[in-house]
Amino acid sequence: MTIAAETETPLGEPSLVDTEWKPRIVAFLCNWCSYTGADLAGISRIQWDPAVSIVRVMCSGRMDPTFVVKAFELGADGVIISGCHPGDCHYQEGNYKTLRRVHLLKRILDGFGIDPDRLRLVWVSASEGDEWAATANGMAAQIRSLGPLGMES
Amino acid sequence: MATTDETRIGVYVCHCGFNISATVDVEAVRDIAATRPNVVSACDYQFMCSNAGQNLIKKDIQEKGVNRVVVAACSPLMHEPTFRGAADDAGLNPYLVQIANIREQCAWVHSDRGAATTKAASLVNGAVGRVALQQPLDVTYADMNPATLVVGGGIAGIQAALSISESGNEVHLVERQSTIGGMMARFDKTFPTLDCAACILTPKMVSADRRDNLHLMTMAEVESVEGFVGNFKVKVRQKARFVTADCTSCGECLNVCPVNVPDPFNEYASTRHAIHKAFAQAIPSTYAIEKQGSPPCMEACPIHQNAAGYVALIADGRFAEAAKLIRLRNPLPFVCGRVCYHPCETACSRGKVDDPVAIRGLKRLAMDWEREHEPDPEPEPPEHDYAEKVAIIGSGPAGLTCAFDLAQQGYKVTVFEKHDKLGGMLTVGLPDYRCPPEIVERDLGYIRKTGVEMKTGVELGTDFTLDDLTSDKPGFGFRAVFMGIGAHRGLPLAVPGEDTEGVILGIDYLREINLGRPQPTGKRVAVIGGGNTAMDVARTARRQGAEVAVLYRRTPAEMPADQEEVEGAIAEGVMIDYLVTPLEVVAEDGRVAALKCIMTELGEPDASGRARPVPIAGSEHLRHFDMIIPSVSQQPYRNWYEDDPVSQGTIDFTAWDTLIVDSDSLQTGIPGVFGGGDVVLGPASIVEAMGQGRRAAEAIDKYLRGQPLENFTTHVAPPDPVRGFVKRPYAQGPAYDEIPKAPRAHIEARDPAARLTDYEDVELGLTEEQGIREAARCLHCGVCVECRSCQNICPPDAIRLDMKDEIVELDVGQILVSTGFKSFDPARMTPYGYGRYENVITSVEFERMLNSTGPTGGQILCKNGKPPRAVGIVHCVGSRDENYNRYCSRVCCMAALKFAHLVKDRTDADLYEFYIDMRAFGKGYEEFYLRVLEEGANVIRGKVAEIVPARGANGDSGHLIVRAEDTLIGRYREIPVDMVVLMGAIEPQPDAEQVGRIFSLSRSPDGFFLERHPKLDPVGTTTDGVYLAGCSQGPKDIPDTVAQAQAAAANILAKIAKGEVIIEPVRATVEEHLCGGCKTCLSLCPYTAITFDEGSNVAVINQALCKGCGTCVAACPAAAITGAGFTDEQILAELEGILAPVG
Amino acid sequence: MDKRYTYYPGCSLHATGIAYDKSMRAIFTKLGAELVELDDWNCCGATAYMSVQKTVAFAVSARNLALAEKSGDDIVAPCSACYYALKHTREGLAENPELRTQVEAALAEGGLATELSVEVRHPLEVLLTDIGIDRLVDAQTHSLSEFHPACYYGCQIVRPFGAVDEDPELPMSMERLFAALGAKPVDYPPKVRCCGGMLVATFPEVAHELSTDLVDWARHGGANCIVTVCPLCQSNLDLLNVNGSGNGSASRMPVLYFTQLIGLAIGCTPEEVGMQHGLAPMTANAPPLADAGAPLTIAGVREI
Amino acid sequence: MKPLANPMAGPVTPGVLPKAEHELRAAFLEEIERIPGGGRLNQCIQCGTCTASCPVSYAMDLTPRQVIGMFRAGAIEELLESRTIWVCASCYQCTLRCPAQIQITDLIYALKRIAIEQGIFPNRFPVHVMSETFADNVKRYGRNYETGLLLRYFLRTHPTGLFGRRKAGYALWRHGRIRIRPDKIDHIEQLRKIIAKAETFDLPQERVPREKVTASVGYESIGR
Repeated sequence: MTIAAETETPLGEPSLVDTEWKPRIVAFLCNWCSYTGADLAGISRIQWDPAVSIVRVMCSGRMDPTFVVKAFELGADGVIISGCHPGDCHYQEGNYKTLRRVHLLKRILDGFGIDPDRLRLVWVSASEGDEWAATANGMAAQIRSLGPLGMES
Repeated sequence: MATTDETRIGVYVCHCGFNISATVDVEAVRDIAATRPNVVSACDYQFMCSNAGQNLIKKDIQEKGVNRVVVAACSPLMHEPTFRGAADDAGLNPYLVQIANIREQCAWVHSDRGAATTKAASLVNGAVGRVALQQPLDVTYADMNPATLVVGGGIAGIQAALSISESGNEVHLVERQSTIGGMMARFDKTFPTLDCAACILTPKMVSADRRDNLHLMTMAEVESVEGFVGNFKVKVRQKARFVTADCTSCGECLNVCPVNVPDPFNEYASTRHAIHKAFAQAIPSTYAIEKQGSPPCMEACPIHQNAAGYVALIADGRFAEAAKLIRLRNPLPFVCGRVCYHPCETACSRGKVDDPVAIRGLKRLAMDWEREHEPDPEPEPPEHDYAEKVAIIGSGPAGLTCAFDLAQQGYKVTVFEKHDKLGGMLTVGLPDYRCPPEIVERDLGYIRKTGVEMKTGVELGTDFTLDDLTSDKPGFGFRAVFMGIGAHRGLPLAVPGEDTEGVILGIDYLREINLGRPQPTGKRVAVIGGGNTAMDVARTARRQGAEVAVLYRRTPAEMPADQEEVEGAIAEGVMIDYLVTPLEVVAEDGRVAALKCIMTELGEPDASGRARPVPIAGSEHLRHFDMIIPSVSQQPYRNWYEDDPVSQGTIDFTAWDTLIVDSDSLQTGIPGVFGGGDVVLGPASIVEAMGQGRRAAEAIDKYLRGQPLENFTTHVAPPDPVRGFVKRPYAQGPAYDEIPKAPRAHIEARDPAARLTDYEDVELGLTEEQGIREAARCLHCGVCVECRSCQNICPPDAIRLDMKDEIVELDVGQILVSTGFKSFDPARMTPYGYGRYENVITSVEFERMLNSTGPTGGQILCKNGKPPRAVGIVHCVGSRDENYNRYCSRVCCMAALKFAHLVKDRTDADLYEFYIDMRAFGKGYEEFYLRVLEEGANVIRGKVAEIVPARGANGDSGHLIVRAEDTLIGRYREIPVDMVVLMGAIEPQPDAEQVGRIFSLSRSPDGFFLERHPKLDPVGTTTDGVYLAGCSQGPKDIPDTVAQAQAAAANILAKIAKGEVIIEPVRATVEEHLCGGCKTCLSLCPYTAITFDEGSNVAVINQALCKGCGTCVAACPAAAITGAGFTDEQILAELEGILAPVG
Repeated sequence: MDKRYTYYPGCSLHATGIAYDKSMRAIFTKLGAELVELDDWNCCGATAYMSVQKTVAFAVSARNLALAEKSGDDIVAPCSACYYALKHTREGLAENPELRTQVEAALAEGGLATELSVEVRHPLEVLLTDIGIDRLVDAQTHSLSEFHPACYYGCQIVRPFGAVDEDPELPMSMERLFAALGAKPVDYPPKVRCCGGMLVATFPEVAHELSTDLVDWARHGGANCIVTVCPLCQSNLDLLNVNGSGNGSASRMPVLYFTQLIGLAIGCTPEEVGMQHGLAPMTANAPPLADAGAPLTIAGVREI
Repeated sequence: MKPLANPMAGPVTPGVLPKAEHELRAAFLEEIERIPGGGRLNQCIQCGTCTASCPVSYAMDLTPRQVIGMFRAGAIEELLESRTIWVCASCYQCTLRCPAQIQITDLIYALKRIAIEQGIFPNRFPVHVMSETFADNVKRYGRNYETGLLLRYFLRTHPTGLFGRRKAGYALWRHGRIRIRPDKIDHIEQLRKIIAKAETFDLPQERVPREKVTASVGYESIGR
C-alpha cells in the first residue's frame, strides 16, 4: 500500500494518490561506467522514467544472480544490469563474467515462468548519458506493455 | 543486526537550492524517512554540503548518538568524501555513511513531482536499510611510486615531463615518432604573439634531453598497463631504430643513402632518405632508418639476394659498390645475371604500376662492369678459422653455394666433381649460349679465392664412398658432408622402339656437346617435352644445323619452360607443336625414321595441378624425323648408394630417387651428411638449388658448432612474398595508379640468324645509361633497401640493420596521457577538391610551407613555383558540420588569422577569410583579429560550398574559384584565388579507442578522452592516477595545452609528495570456515589476488592485490567470500528498502 | 543474363526522349535482359506536381508502384525525374505512416494497394551492378576510341538518394564505364550541377545560363559530346544546338544518352539507338573492333 | 523585410504574431512536420552553404539561407511573396551539403504549396500555371502530354514566348521528338478516383482573406 492510502497525503500529489499499477524497475549499475553515465544524464537533464531506481555496485561482475531473483521476489517488475562496454571494464573483464551469468539467468527466469525480457543487460559508458536515459525509458515502456510481474500468460 | 550496540540512524535530505526541491518534495521525503526503523533523526537543509549542513550531521552524532548516517543529496561521486569527512570529524567511522542520489538520478531527470518524490523516498528507504548493516571499515595505505609515465612527446608531454622531473622525480616520456616536439615542432609562428614556434619549443626539448631523471623513449609505444594508482606496471614497445645512441648525427650517411621517400614531417611535400632525422633540432638527435618489412624482391629470392640494394646503388651510378653488395650473398653472380629465373622480378612491386624492374639485367650489368673495371676482386677474409673439414660432393649451384658460405665461415672445404669440368649442370646441362664457360669460370675463380679446394674427375661410388669421406684415411677425415650430386639421369619416354639408334636423351645430348665430345645431330630432330631442358636441346640442335620440332602434350599455358626461352627458341626457327604426344618410335633398317603421335586435349587436372592431356581417339599420325631427343624429366643417380651403402645410419630415397632429408636442416638419415639441390628437389632452377646450398651451409655450421639444428636465419622463399602495400608501395607514398608509368628497359638480343652460327650470349647486356634509368624505376617499397652503404661509412659504427623491437617494462606510480590529435582529412569533403586541385592545401601543409625549414624554405608558392595573387582561407573544414564533426575545433579561427597575417606579411596577395563565426576567445585574440583586419584581410562571413577550377575569362591560368555566400550582404559570390588553405578540424587520433582501452579511459561522444569532471577536474580521469593533457582530451590551443599540462603535473606532484595512496577498504575476504575449496574464484580474479592454500584447503585473498570488484563474491557457491562495503546483506537490504512500499 | 525488369519509360521517353527509349530497349535486348513495360503506367507526378498538391503527387506515383507489384520485378526508370519521384514516393510512404494511410486510402478508391515491395532503380545502376562493366566489355564489338564524352549526371540520380553507389559530389561510374569501353572521357567538373530542369519553361533566362555553362565546360574540357542520363537534361542541352534558341556559338555539341553510347559499343546500329533524333549530328563514329589476334592454332600434322 | 510591429496597426502584444503571420506559421509548421527532419531548421547556423551551393541563387531575391532566417523572424508572408521559392529548380545540392542536415529543398516545396494554397503569386504566374497545367494534363490523360503542356502553358502566360520558341519546336518536330496527339492511359477513371480522394487530404486550411499579390515577381529582370 502507498503512503497516500494511510496518511493525509502530506505530499498532496495526485500521482501518489491514485492506486493504478506503476511498474517498479531496479537497475544495478557498475560504479565506473554506467553509474557515472547515469549521473551525466542527470547533469545534462536528459529525462528518464522514474519507474527505474538505481542500485550501485562496484562492477557488473558483482552481480549475484540471487540479487535478480530477490528483486522480482520483492516486487520488482523488471531488472536492468548495466556495465562498461566489453573491453572497457574498469576491472578488465568483470563484464564478460556478467554476460555469461545473465544468459544463464534468463533461462532460469524462464523456468520460474518469468518473462526473460524483464531482465535486461546493457553496456553504458560514462559518456553515454543519453544512452542510459534511452535504456531506462525503453525498459519502462517494455515492462508497461508486459504488465505487472506474474501477469504473463 | 549488524552491530552489537543499538543502531541509530540519522537522515539528512538536501534541497541543493532548488536543484532538488524544485522537483522533489524534500519535506515529504524527510517525513517518510522519519518513519523508518532505527531512524532517530531526520532533517532537511538548503545545502547539506555547506559547513552548516555538515554541522547538522556532526551535532547529531555527538548529541543524539547517531551512529549511521544517510545523506539524500547529489551523486556520491560528488560529495561522498565531504560527508564521510564530516562523520570522521565527529568520530564516526566514515564508512557508516551512505548517500542516496536524489539529484543526478532523481530530481534532475524527472519532471513529475509526485513520482520523483516517491522515488526519492524509496531511494532513502534503500539507503536506510543498507546503512544499518554497514560495518566500520579502515582505509589502508600503499606507497606511491614516485616515477611517472608521460605518454606523448608533444608540447603537453614535454611541459609536464619537465615540471615533474624538476622536482627530482623520475619521468619516462614515451613518444611514437623519432623525435619529441609533436605538432608544435612543425609550426612556424604561434598566435597571437607571432613568436617563432621552434624558438620557444626547442629549448624545452633540449632541456628534456639533458635531464638525467627524464628518460626519453622515442619510436616507442605503450602496449599494456597493469596495476593501480601508485603502482602501475607498464610494457613499452621500443621499436627498432636501426641506429644506436652512438650516432653523432654527423650526417655522413645522408650522402650515401640511395633511397628517397616522401617526408611525413613535411606532409610529403619534400623527400628524405631512408636513414633520416625528422628535422635539424630533433631530439634525440640520433638518426633513424625507416624499414617497411624487407623488400619483396629480397623476400622472394631463395638466397635472399639484396636486389633492392644493388638496384638502388646502380640508380646512383655506383656500380662498384653494387657488384660488391651482390658478391656478399651470391657465389655465382655472373651466372645468375644471365640464367636466373628471377623470382624477384615476379615479386617486384613495380609490376603493380607497369612492369617489374629488370633486376636480372641489372645484376648482369653490375657484374660485367666489375669484369671491365675491377677484374680481380678479393673476397673478405673469413670471420673465423675453424679446423673442421667439410666435403662437398658435386660442384653444381647447390654445392658451390654451400662451399662458398662455409669457406667464408672459415671452414676447410673440398669440392668433389665427377666430371672433368666444374659447375655441374651449369656446365654440362646449360648450353654455352645461355651460360658461356668463361662466365662460369669467373665465378669459380672467385670461389676458389675464398679457399675452397676443388677436385675434378672423382666420382662418388667409384673413386670414394661416404664412409671414406668421414673416415680418417689420408686425404679424407671430413666432419660433415654436403651431397649436391644433382639429377643427371634423363628419363625415357617409355614408348616402344626407344632403343632404336637415333634416339638420345636430351640431358645426355647436352652433356656430350658441352663436354666437347663428338655428338652427331640429325637433320630433322624431334624434341619431346616442354621444359627448359627441351628448349636448350632444341636450340642447341638448331645450332647444330638441324630442323627442329618440339612436341609438347599440353598448351603454351601449361608449358614449364621460361617464357624468354620459348620466345628465343621460336625466334631461332624452332617449331613447337602443342597438344601432341608420341606413341611409338618407328624404325627403318634399325634407324629412327618417324614418330607415331596422337593428338591430345586437356582433361581434369592431375597431381601436379596441371590439366591432364587426354589422347583423342583416331588422331594417330606419323611424323618423319631422323633423330628423337626425349627431354621430359630427370632423376638423380642412386647406384652409388646401392653399390656400397653407408655403415652407420641409412639414406632414404623417394619414388623419384631423390634424397629424403629433414625439411629444415636438410640433414639425411646419416648425422653430418646433408643434401640439397636437384638431388633433393628433382630438376629445379639454379637459384632454388643455391638456396638449399645456403641453408645446408648454415645447418652444417650449427652441426659442427654443436648447436641444435633449428631456427635457421637463412632465407626460404615464402609462397607469396609481401609486395609493398596493397594500394601504395610505401605507407606515405602515392598510390600505384598515381605513379607515372615508365617503360621497362628493353634488353637487346643478338639477331637470331647470327645466334645460330655460334654459342655466344644471346642477350646483350644493358648499357650504363639504360641501367641507371631502369634502376631508377624501383619504388623502394621496403624503404630501406639494405644496401649497407650507411653501415660501411658510419664513423662511430652506430648502424645495426639487424636491430629488433624490444619490450621494456616500467614501474610508475602515475600516468599522464597526452597523445595529441590528428587533423581532419579534407579529401572527405569532395566539393573542396583537395587532392584534385594541387593548390588546395591543408593548414598543416601551409604551416610547413611557411616554415623556413619546410619544402619551400618559408616562401608561399603555388605548385607552379609562382607566388599566389590571391589566397583563400576556409574555416570550419570538418568542424561544426553534422556530416563530419559537430564540435568547434576552437583553434582554427586564430590559426587562420595567423596565416592571414603571414600571407599579408610575405606576399602581395589578396587574402580572403571565409568564416562562419569568428572565435577569438583568448587573451589578446580579439586584438589580433583587429590587427589582421587592419592589415587588409578580406573577411567574408559564409561557409565555402565548393571550390572549382576557373575557366574562360582570365584564360586558363589554372586558378580556382571559391563559391560562398557573403551572408552579411546576402549575396552569392565567386572569388578567384590561386591558392586555398583548408582549416581542417582537430580530430581524435585514429587509435584513440585502442589507447583508451590500454589506460582504461572513457571517451566522449566526439571520440576525445573524457576528463573526470568538465569543470572541477579537467585533468583527472575516472581511473585514479591517470591524467589528461592537450588535444587528446579535446581541441585546444598551445596556451591552454600548456596550462592543462602544468595542472596535471601539479596534481601528480601533489600525489608524489603525499607519498602514499589510500586503498579503499572495499575488498573481498574469504571466511575460511565456509570455503569448500572448489577453486571457482581463482580463475575469476583479474588481478590474480586469489591463491589457494593447499594446507588448509581454502582460497586466500591477497588484500594488496584485490581491487574489490566483487566478481569472486558473486561467484562463490558457498557464499564464503564477502565484499566489504558491498556485502550481499547490504545490497539486498538496499534492494528491499527501494522496493518496499513508500511510507 | 536472364534477369527481368519492369520498364517505366515515363512521359518524356515517348516524346522528346524517344532516343532514350529506343536505346534502352536496344541494349537490354542485346545484353539478354528483359524489359517489360509497365502496363498502363501513368505520369510519375514529377517535380512540378509536388509543388501543387503533396498527397496527390504521392498518390499518383504510388499507383505505378502498385501496378508494378503485380510482376514484382524491380522498376527501371530511365528519366531522372521519374526515378526520383517514384523513389521519393517509396521512401516517403515507408517513413511517414500518416501519409501512407492517406495514400493507401486514395489507392483503395481505384481498387489498388501497395506493399512497397518493388525496388525503384535507374538503368545506369542496373547496368553497372546487375550486368557489370566486365560483361559490357565482353559484349563490346565496336570501338569508342573516337568519343571524348563529358559525362553529365545532373541532379536527381545522385541527389538526394544516390542511384550510383558512390560520392554524390563526384560520381565516376560513367567515366569508368566508357573508359573501359575505349572512349576517352574528359574531366568535367560541373558533372552534377543542375541543368535548370523545368525552369526552361518558367525562368528561361536562368535555365539558359545553366545549360550554356554546362556546354561551355564540356567544350573547355575538349569533349566532342555530352553524355546524359536524363531526357530533360538532354533536351535542355540539345536545344542549345538549335540556332536562334539562344546558343550564340556556331559549333554544336552533340548530346547523347549513355545508353546510346553503350549501344554503339555493343554493336547496335546508330538508328537502333536513335542517333537520328539528336539535334546535332555526332561526328565521331564507332568502327568495328579489329580482330583480337587469331586464337591458338595447333600446328597440326605437317608431313616433314 | 518589413517591421513586424507596425505602429500603424496599433500596439503589438509581446510574443504574439499578427493573425495572418500566425496562420501562415501554423500552415508551414504543419507542412514541414511531414518532412523527415523538417524540424531541424532550428539547427541552422546561417552559414550560407545552401546559397553558395545553389546554381540559381544569383537569380533569387532572398537567398536560401535568408529563407530560413525570414521564417525564424516570422516573416513568412514576405517569404511567400519572394521570387526565390519559384526559382528553386529543386536540384537538392543545398540539402546534400547543409552542415546542419536541413531538408532545405523540401522546405521550399512546402512554401510553394502554401503560396499556391493561399494564392500568393501574381496573376498568370508561370510556375504556378505550369504546375497546374501539368496537374490538369495528368487528370485528363493520365500522362503528361509535353506538346499540349507547353502550348497551353505559353498561351496562359505570355504567348510571345511561344513565338520565341518556334525554331526549337520545329527542330524537335523535324527530329521526330514531338507527338501531335496525347497518349492516354486505359484506366483513366481509376486514376481520377485516386486523385480525387487524395485531393481531400490536400485541401488548404481555412484561409486568411487576402488580396492576391499583384506585383510581378519580375523574373524578366533576373541577372547577376
